[in-house]
Amino acid sequence: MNNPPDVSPDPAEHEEYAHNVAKHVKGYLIVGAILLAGTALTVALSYVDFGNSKTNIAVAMLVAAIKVSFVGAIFMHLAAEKRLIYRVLIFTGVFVCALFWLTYLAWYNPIVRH
Amino acid sequence: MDSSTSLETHHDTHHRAAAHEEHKLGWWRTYIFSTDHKMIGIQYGLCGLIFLFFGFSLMMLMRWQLAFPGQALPVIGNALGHLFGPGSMPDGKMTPEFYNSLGAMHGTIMIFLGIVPVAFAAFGNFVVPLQIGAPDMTFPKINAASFWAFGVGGVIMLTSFFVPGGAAKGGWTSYAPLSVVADTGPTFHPFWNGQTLWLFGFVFLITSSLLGAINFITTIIQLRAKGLTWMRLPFFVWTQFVTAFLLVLAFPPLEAAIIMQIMDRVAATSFFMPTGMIVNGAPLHISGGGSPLLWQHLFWFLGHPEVYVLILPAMGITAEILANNSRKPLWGYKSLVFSVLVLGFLSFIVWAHHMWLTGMGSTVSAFFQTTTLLISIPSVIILSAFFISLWGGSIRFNVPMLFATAFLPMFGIGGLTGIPLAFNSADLYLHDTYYVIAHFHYIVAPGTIFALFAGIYYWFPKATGRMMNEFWGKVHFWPSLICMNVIFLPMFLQGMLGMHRRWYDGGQGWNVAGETVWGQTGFQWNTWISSAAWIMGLAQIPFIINFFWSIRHGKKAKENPWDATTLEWTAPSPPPHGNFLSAPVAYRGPYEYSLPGRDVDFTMQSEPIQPTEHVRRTEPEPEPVHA
Amino acid sequence: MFSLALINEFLGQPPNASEHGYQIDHILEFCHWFMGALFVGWSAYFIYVLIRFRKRRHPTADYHGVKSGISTHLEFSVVLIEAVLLIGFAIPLWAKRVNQFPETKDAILVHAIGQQFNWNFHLPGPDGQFGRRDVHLVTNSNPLGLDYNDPASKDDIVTMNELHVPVNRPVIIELSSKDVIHNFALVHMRIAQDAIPGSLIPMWFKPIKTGTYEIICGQLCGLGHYGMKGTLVVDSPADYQAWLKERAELSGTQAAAPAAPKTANPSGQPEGKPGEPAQSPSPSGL
Amino acid sequence: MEIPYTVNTRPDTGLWNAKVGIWLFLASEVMLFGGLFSAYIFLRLDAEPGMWPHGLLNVPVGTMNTAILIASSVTVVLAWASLKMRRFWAYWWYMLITILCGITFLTVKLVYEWPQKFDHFGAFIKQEALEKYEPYLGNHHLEEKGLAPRREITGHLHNKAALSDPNIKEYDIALDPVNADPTNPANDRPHFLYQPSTDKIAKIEKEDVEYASMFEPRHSAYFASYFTITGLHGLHVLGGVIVFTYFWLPIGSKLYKRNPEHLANRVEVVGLFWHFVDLVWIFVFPLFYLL
Ligand code: HEA
Ligand code: HEA
Ligand code: CUA
Ligand SMILES: [Cu+2]
Repeated sequence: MNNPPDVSPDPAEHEEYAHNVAKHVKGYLIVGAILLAGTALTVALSYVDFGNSKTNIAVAMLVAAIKVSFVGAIFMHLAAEKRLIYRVLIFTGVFVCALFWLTYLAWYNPIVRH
Repeated sequence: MDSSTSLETHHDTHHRAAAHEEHKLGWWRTYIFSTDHKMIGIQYGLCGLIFLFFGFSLMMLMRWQLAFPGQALPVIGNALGHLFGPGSMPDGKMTPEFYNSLGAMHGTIMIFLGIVPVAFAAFGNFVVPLQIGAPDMTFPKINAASFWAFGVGGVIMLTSFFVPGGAAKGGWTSYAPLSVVADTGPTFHPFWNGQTLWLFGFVFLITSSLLGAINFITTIIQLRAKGLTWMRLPFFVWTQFVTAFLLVLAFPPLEAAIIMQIMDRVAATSFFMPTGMIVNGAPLHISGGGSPLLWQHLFWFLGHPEVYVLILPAMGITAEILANNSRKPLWGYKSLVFSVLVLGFLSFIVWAHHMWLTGMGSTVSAFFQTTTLLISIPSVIILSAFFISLWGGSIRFNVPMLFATAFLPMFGIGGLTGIPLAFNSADLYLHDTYYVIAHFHYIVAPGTIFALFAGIYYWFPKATGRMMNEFWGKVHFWPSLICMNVIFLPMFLQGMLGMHRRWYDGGQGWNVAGETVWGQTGFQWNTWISSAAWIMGLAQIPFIINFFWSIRHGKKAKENPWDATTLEWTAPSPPPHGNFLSAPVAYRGPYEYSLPGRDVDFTMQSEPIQPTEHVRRTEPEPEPVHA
Repeated sequence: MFSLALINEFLGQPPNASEHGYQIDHILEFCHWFMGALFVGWSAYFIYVLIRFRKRRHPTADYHGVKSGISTHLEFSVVLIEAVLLIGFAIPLWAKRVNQFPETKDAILVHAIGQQFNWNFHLPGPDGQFGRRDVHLVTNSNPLGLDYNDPASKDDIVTMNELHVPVNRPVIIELSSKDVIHNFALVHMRIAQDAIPGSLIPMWFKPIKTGTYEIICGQLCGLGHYGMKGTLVVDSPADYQAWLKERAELSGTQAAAPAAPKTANPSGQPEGKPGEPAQSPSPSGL
Repeated sequence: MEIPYTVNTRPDTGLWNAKVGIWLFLASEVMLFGGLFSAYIFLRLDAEPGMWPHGLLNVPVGTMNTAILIASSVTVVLAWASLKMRRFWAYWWYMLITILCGITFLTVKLVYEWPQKFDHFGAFIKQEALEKYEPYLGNHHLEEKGLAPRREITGHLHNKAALSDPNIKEYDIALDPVNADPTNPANDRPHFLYQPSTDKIAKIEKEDVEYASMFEPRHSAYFASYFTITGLHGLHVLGGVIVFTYFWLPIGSKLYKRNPEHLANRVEVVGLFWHFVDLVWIFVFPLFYLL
């Protein structure tokens, strides 16, 4: 490739568009930094003794959940997405939870003889 | 509708020209590697029907063994023994391994290579874009990829019959640990064995379904014609929409389970194997620590929604044909739509009703019993609405209608017998007996298969431009109806006697099968059932001949041979690439039959509302367009 | 309840032989009557409609169709009946099955261990103690891996495919499996549970009729699944004592060997031997 | 008629086709990984004490890989933003970095992390022999502190032949620091840095071993899950890299010339997929490396 491909964006409309996106770039960098910090935090917290391993897991999952919500909200634009996509994701979320929760229940309610 | 929903894009002129070029596609691109939804639908349909017939043939073989256990199969027995290799049918006598292979593959093929491809992929591909007035699926290439993934999966499944040891033997449910220890050992190849191939085949089938389903949903959301609001969608489109969601969300957990089972078989992990197993008299050299029930949970998390995948499209087809041939609107359209949505939602949280006897305590089983009974309510509503729709109609009994009407009571019997299964204390008695076999076959065989036949007869003219023969259609219908019932009704009796499924000897060695009911012993009923199954095989011949003959020689069909109302009937028969000559617009609901004050008894969706028209109160409000 | 029972008998259900069995049968009967009513009602309607509204009889369709709310009532009654069956019968019944096991001292306690394709039974013997079992001790003559060095195992009774229990006493069976999943189904006792490797699932029933019954393996477990049959003998108390005595003598003399299987079932040669000739398609009866 | 809304949005949904498609695909991916994670969790909760290995993974390397993936997530979103602003070369560079990050991630995994495990050995001691190996296990010490017991002895296997040769009756293991000095409180919790095996050799009789294997998938439910989930995740990374490369090659610039918005849309779609892969890793990392 020699020269950058020549493009002529639609004048007025695109100006505004590009401007909008440019505004976000800084945000993306900040989120990247937060995520890195979060990673460091996870590692650090895993060496803190919270009493038992269940609590440790819960804490680590909490940090992970926060990180994930940043990725989702900012990188994947879920902070401002169309309604349709929210609906799809809400259903998915419900069913994943059902999978986890009900399997868990079934697992821990076996027939036992007293 | 405001003008912004217009289909026009600024590229339009350019693309028109491109579309023209595409007409000159070569034979391969048109018929084999096509990306046109109609051709893909037809490909799916043909392959699916062939698999359906193949799955049925496996069962006809098994029915010999069940009726005459241990006797050599006459005429073709020896040849089959050679075809399927040693260990299958030496001297024409079926071995238990081969019986188990046939059973597992019958279930797998019927469901995943027969019904799903025909009911969902074929009809969905062919009909849905036409019914919503779209030029094609949103992602034509992915659509083709979906078909080819299906093809690869099918070929792998078929190949597995011919590897040493034969095809998978663990039932279509492939319960671990049986499925993990099956087909292993010195006489089996570590990779080329039935069970491992079954797993790999499945990965492709799942991929195929996922790609297809994503495409369907996107198409229905994005490509509906102008004016075709959600509440104006034909019911068939709704059922496909919900079905696609079931596939997208329920298949992946099974895929996860399949991957784990592959690991268990190929990499010697023990996801599904507990510690301390003794197989063949020797402790297994595995790390253990896994759980057999994990497989069942993940399997049925798909397995139950899957059965609604088998029935919803059938309900959709039936709805179209009932409305068309009773010449009146479907009764309770809104409640139908609502019921389908509820059905889809609930189907995700009932799966453990297949696992009542796995040691489930009282809390969890109470939960799953409740949800299972709840899910029967929308089914009741749908079926009732169909029945009520007939009242006041002017019913034409053409072949599609015959099959569609037969669907109703057949599904009814199958559904009703699901009710005792839903109570774990009653299922305690019925679990894994022929009662269960009868329950679900009534739904999928005389139920779904009849709906598929109805759909084939109904949309055949759209796909080919020719009608299928009515007379031979009736010759197909009546014997099929009778045989189906002679096959499956006695199975309820066998189940009540206590005869269990997957019995290679048909119950011959069991006392419970020696008891008499309705004048025959449980075992003797097998002869009736098997004979009916073979006669039904014969009854399919008129259909097969009719089908292929009519493609070339059937009576020429007009655009709208059934005087139907939905958008697919405004396109030419067969529709060209791009489907419609001009973008269709919908002005009204899908089933405006016998609208008062008209001189014809059908009013197409694309017909604008006349100023003089007395607008029906029940006509659903058009949905507001939200940005 | 006698009249209700007819429908199950009509459909071929064999007579019940356990104390709780009639409750299982009742719920099945209710279901069948309920289904029958719906079926007959709708069928009558259906046939009527197909005849009454066929094109020749009724050339123009009525755009509006049914206006009454009858279907709502119908659906509501379906919900109601299902709710009654569920809350009134099914849930309490299951709770009784799995939460209220009889006291061990009143009951016969048996371990049933499935294997391809036999049922092994382990009874504690007079001392009421189960001997230790260990997978590493499993041999052909010691299919359960019973540790004969354990004092508790000295008087234990191990049988294959044959289980004796006395009539009118609760029997608790704890199920497990050596290899794959089996299902311990007693059709006449109206009871069944899975036998799953790695877990121990208890079930119980109280036989009220003496006799000989089949034990069915209800879960596909390999090529011999169809022949995995056991025999349940419900003895009178005297016969049971006699049987116990006979067994006790046997286990005294052959300390290290279990009682020989009485039935000639295909002895477990499971998956992995495809070349092996098939067993006789009908395993000999009792 | 041609397929509408491939580039511009449908007014009532506000979306173009591929955006709907990718989100549905991601929904299915959520269910896929959901299935795997639920399996992982239940196997773990069900595991008997001492059967779930701890602290065997290399935390710094894992942390580094996590950082690499996060960085690539940032660059891909910047690449997309550059396209939106019609700055092709910026896009090109960001994309290149993304691809390199992906490749680095995979390389670390395949060349370093996995082989390092295959080289490690562990033997689970039978319940009745635990006492005999107390010097390597330190269970009395653990019990005192109320910690979960150990049942496994790990390290570098000196006589590899022992794995297959039934005539060799024992395993010679160069012990890991944990087993070399089991009562040292520093060994109570997982190590942060990878520590090579000591030169202290233990002889373990096969008689006393319940189950032994290299750190392969078959070693335990833990490694089975680890290899399955990271393997599947790796395949996703590979897929992402391939598609990115496709758009980065001249094909991308051609499309850019023809219809820049279309390229931006495509990059957005693959970017969404990439973020999802990143998101899965955010859970994988603590679950497998740290806890
Ligand atoms: C398309 C397939 C399909 C459908 C729709 C259903 C529908 C239902 N199924 Fe079925 N089922 C299967 C396919 C299906 N099933 C399969 C394949 C298996 C076995 C899998 C295996 O183990 O291999 C199975 C097994 C199965 C079991 C497990 C049994 C066991 O293994 O022991 C249970 C238990 O609850 C159950 C319940 C139900 C219920 C409550 C419904 C309800 O949704 C039904 C609701 C419908 C109605 C209530 C009908 C209403 C009718 C009327 C109101 C009018 C009637 C009128 C006339 C007859 C004229 N099914
Ligand atoms: C969709 C699913 C489906 C369908 C349609 C069928 C259809 C049939 N099934 Fe099957 N069956 C299963 C799914 C299905 N089955 C499953 C899941 C099992 C359990 C497996 C297991 O235990 O694991 C099972 C098990 C099963 C058993 C029990 C075996 C055992 O437990 O040992 C029996 C016994 O009779 C049986 C019989 C039949 C019969 C006679 C039909 C007939 O109704 C078939 C009728 C078929 C046709 C009429 C096809 C016609 C097709 C054409 C005419 C195509 C023409 C072609 C062109 C035009 C190109 N089935
Ligand atoms: Cu054991 Cu079937
Ligand atoms: Cu179900």
